[in-house]
Amino acid sequence: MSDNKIMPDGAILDVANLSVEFHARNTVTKAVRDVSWSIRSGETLAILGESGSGKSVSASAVMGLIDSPPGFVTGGTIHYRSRDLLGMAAEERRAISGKKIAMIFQDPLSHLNPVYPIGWQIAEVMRIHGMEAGDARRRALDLLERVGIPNAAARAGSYPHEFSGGQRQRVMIAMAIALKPDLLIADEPTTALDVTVQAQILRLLRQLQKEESMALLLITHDLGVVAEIADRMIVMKDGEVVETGDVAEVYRNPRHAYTRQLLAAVPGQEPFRPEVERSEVLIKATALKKTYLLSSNAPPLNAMDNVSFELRKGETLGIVGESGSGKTTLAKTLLRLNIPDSGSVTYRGKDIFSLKGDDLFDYRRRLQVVFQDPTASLNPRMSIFDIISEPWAIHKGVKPKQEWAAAVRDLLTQVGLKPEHAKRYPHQFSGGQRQRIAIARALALKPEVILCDEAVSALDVSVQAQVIALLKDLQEKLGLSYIFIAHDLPLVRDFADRVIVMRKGQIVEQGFTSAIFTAPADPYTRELIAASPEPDPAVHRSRTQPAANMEAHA
Amino acid sequence: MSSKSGILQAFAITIMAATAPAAYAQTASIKIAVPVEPANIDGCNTTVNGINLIVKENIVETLTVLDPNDSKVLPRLATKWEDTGNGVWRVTLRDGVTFHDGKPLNADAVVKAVERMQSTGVTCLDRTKIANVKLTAKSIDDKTLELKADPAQVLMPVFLSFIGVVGPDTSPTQLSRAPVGTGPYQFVSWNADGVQLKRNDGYWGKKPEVENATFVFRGESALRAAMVKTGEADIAYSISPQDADDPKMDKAFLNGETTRIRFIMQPPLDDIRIRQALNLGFDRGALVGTVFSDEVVPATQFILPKINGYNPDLKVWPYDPKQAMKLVQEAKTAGVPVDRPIRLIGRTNFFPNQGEALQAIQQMWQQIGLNVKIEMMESAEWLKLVNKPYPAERSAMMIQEMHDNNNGDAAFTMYFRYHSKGQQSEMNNPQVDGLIDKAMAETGAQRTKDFQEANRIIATDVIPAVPMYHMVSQMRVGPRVNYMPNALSTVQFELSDITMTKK
Amino acid sequence: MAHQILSTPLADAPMPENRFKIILGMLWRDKFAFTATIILLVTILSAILGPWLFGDAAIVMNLRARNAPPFDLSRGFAFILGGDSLGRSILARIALASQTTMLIAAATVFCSLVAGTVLGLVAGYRGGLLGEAIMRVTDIIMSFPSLLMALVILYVFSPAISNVIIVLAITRIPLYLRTTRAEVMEVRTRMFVVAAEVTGASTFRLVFKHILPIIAPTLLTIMTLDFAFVMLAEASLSFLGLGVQAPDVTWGAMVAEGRAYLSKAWWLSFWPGLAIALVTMSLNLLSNWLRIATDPLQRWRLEKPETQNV
Amino acid sequence: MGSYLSKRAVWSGISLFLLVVMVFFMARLTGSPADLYLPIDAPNSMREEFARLHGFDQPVLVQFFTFLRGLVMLDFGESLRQNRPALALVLEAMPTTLLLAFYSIAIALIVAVVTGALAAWRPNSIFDRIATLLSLIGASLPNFWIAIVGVLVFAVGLEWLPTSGTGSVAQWILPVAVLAIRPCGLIVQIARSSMISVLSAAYVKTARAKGAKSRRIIFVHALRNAMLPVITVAGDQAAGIINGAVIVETIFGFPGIGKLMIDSITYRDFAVIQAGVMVTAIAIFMLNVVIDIAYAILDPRIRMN
Repeated sequence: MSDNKIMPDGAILDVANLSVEFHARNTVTKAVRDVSWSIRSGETLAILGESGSGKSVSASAVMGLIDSPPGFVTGGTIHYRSRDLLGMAAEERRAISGKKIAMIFQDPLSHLNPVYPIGWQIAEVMRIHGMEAGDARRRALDLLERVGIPNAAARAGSYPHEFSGGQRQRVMIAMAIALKPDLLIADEPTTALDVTVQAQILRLLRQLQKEESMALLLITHDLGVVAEIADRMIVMKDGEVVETGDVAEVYRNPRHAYTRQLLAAVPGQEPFRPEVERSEVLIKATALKKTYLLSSNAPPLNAMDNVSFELRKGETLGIVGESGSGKTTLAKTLLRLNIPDSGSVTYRGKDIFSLKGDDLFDYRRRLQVVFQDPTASLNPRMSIFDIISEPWAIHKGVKPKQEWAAAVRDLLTQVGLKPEHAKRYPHQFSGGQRQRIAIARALALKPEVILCDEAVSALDVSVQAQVIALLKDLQEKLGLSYIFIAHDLPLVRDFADRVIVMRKGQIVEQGFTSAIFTAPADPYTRELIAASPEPDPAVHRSRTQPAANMEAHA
Repeated sequence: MSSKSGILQAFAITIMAATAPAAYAQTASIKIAVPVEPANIDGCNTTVNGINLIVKENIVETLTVLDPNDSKVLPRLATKWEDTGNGVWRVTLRDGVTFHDGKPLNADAVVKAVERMQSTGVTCLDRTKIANVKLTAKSIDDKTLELKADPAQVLMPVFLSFIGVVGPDTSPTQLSRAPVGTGPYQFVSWNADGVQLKRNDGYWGKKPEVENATFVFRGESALRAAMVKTGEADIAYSISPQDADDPKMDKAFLNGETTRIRFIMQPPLDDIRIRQALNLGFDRGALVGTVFSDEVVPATQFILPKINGYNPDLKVWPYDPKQAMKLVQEAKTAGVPVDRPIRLIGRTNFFPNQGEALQAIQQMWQQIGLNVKIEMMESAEWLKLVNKPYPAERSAMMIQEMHDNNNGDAAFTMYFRYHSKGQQSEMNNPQVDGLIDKAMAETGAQRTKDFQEANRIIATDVIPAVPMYHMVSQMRVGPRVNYMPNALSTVQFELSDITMTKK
Repeated sequence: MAHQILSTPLADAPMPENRFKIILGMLWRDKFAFTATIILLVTILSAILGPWLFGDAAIVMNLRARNAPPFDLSRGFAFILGGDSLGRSILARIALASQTTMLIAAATVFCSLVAGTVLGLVAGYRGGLLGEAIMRVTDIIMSFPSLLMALVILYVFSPAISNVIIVLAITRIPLYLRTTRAEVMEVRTRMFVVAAEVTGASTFRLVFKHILPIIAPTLLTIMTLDFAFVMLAEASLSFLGLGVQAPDVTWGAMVAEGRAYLSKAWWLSFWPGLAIALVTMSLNLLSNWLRIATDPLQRWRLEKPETQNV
Repeated sequence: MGSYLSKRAVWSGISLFLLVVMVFFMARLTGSPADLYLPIDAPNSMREEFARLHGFDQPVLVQFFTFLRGLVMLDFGESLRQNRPALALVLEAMPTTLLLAFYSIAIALIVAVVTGALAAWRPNSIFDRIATLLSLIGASLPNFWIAIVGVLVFAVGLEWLPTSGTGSVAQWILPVAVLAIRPCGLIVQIARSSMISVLSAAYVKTARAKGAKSRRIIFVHALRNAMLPVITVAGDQAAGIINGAVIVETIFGFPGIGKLMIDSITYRDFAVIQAGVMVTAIAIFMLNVVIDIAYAILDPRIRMN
């Protein structure tokens, strides 16, 4: 009987020859193919892979979260402490979920129920598994304190939207460890978080794991995260395991070509761009200031405070900062979606806020934008042709209608897509491809400046590298200037000529990239650089100390 | 016992109480379902539909009443009346009558009631019946008074049946919702459960059987019928023919209403051949027992046979579509614009199955070659068409009308409808005018003869309308009570006439 | 593009020459929508051909066939559903009434949809004082007794079907207006709208090209449910004499007339009631289908399976 | 909250005023009450006298200012038909209607939300199909039809319930059921589609990962999130009932606002129409405030704004 399966040495969970398929009416996607791995008590195992590699599907299979239909486990077994998880009754499975095996997710905001207080949500997991309400409530407070939510008693009654991203993930963790599970599955737990917060969360996970001697299964696309926390790692690609082994070993000595490719694509490894003084000023921002009044009894929020900079023709200006640093407000201001309280922005000497009629139309044409989320920024009901040709429909006279088809084909080729893709709709593309489409749309009007607002943040590393390469290529060919807004420092390091570091609405430092990264003047810049995960485990271990310090005053 | 089960029990008891019609079986209490809740139940509105059923002769009595069968004037609160000349009538009141509030009925009380009815401080609708007459009441002694009509009225005894004697303390400026009278029943309450009356044990006359009566108001005929069927009510008024499916309970009676379709004499209706054709082309028999109850009677004139002045010699128009078509053809040849559309105006919620009747009639008329279009109107709009002053320009129209004359004399119909000065008259016939004027001042056989002659001229020479039917009402009477509706049951519903079935 | 999994099918297949065929195929694959379409087609056909098919059967009265029971073929096929209170064929009258019914319902829904959507777009997109004012006007419409409105319109204009449409349309505006406004306020903050805005798209373009298509499915669903409501509301207007006038007839009016005979001849109001319910359901099912068929993300559900290796 | 309410009150006040003014003038376009109030054979002299007595002989603007003067004192004048203060009549009728609306919407909500939620749990299952079918039928049946069939079946046929009246609990069952059917059908539809989208939300996955049972996931986690559109529709339907459950009130003999209004409109009892519109509008405005508060209670994110 499978229930008496002999587990591999010390393993608490064993996945053997697992295959999972998703059935749509037209297609069958083999998301996971013949995958085997196991995890021992107290161990941290990382599953590394990019979108579509099947890394999350195997975790969902362990938790029994695959919706069936359309998903089907078509082969293999999953054993938890010699009990077959796939074969057991739903009731039995539920007794394990949340109690013995718990899970935390990416994007804690959407994974926490928005309408219940977090204290209630933490207590719920204990109540489901039979704990008395009062006990559960008291323990929830303990847990909140444990995961580092200050003033837990008061905050337990607050709702998820009232917390910051990092705090929400702490709440998720509190929920997951409430019943001291044997195994904690963390699915991209830090992906949407700021670097400094990411460092804290990872530290917390490591610490809890040690104290509770849980096994931690970490699912991520980020090599830096793996290096920072994992003991062993599995690399997945297209539903299959391509590499497995000790983390340090894999980094030092990748066997599979894909692993090597991944390692090579990690940003932050290229030489700095040369320091070139460019003279032609395109955009000049002077003393921008913007405050928001959130409510009558809270102090006003300084979204931009005395922000001044210049963008010169042909350069890439990196703007770096964490959430709340004001970089989004700045982007909106440049796009004229926001009017600043004071200060000015000029484009080729003309004040953009007093532009009217044709001049404004012209500015709209010269400055194009690529947003962070390519899914959201493409109208789901328009075909790629309609999306890319829309700027011409708006700016009539730029291109006669009969040339549109050819021009769309050219642009698609230019951004590395196929001309026949024009007929498709956005959902039929991968994230990277969608971002290419967004870039093609931005290029349609032959702009001078493209504002990239976190344009590659949501993409896989290898795709990031490709998109950056594309942007660089276009810059060379077309003489474009970029304003490159990002929270990911290594990316900026590779791509930007000059960098602006922002914090709480203010510019704390700006200068050439090499100068900022090699000799940061401001302590905040230093913290940022230090918190950024380092994909080399060796380098990482040497840096552990400063990251720990940061948490104290974060 | 926990409070929860207590509530449940209370709930169960309420349901049982509500579902058990036997709850009031022990006392002689009855419930009457009528279609419309009245606006008030004032004793000076005894001629108004809906109010009369509750008030008239139950709570508030009139000085005289009419015999339902032959419209003869009978004494009620007045025992004697005589014409003393010059329009003055001397009325003697019944002895030993007291109002529900204990006040005695005397001449002063009647004078007060007459004055209240005539005052402009409160709109008493009974005044409509004697609208152009000024009544002055003067008390002679405790039980005698003089009523002076200006101009003099030969129908004064009938007028006395319009005068509801309300209690002397009744407000002179407010219509009453809690009337005080001398009748066999006194008002108890009026609320969401309807209007409740109880037997007046100090009544001067015969003690009625029914002790308590409740009037409830339900707009839907099917529902009223169902209420009697389930025992929730004992009598239901105005059951439409299709709901009157139980011969044991349902009783049809001529209700005094007569229907007709009035002509607006514009081309082509100004041509008598067309008017004849419309009468000949209407198969009156077809609607009897189908759209209408089989008790309705095809009419020859606008008043019922029991009314003084009814001409019994007139014949119902035969159904002769061939002749009708011939007449239309003749008119057409003579240049009458017979193709011109003629509007057939109906009024919504007039009487049951009216819409169907009009559609059937319209089709009959289409078949004789006339272009008739139905238009249903809301009452206010309809009223604008039927009353003078008429709009300056009128197209050819036929207007559905219904009229009740329950007052025994043709005068209440003739002047208003047929005299050239009548408010709803389309006629301008000097001969008819003369006969009406003459008859109005006459009494006895001559009066009858003149009215009959006027009706003959109207029906045969002028043809101002298509007479339809003398209508019937259907009443459903439950097994607990005995009640036989009479010709006045829709205007004067005496609870005293009801007896309880003996077990 | 070294590695990417497109789990959705590629629409690279050559564009089939016949669009109609594709749509038909997509309909065929949703059996409910297919049935619904047939019912609606029959309704439309009967609206067009009914008078011709049944001749005078809908108008000619035959008091002997008064309330003739259904499923009795002795009077001919036209009386399969029975006869009404004037002995006319109910089947023929339903066919005749489908014309007026559809006209009133479609025109009402269309007018209130257009007016409500436009005002809702303004209120949601412009906001501010104008938006607030528009919302307060809807409050007024919602609290205004519709019967009084019907009377006023009847008195101001002469009686006509258009009056019925005006009255009903005005009372239905707030529904579309409120929905549109709420949706617009959400959709206008979406990234692709912002993207078009910063490219210089005019307000007109933003609204009609980007915002409206996104909220259209919601409006479509409301529309289909409202269709039924309008048919019923028209019935209560007829009941008060403010609706359509004979010889015009609607299903609602037929139900209203037939209600007097419910205890004796249920079929008088049952069949037209069934017609209303069937059309409502069909529209609802079809709108569900349409919602899927017009959504590029969902459309595959209705497309021809290429590989069926399940 | 306070500023929200006061802003709301100001706007509502303006709307109310406009509404009453509109009703005032529009009602006067629909003919004279004298014609309708007096019997058909009333002579013109009596009609004129009636108009004089009630001030209808005055120019409309004069009537309007008289009306405004009264309005300030909350005096809507007297009902022509009943000779009683119009406002008192309306306030007497209002509770019945409000109770009818409350019971029927509450019942519709409970039944429909549970049905809709269960239907959404397994879309296209047999249960879902049947629920959808029934709800669509419910949404497309005329009130008066259901009412009469209900009486014929439950009162006459089965003798389970009384036909009509207002006195006892049993007498409320049929009218409330009749009024609840259409909202119920609509809410099933709305609740179902709202639940389907909520059930695919990420936090539902979290709940499953916690080991929660299906029932808990549906009724604790998903339902509250799916309630906003449901509340909107329920509110709309409640407003509809407050604004005129005419047919049900007339058939079952409920002395509510719908019946009062239709009678007043038929008889052009202007004072009652005006008072009725004012009071129902206030009730509807207050209902909207209640809905907004319900939003805020259901969804803490809305409380911020």
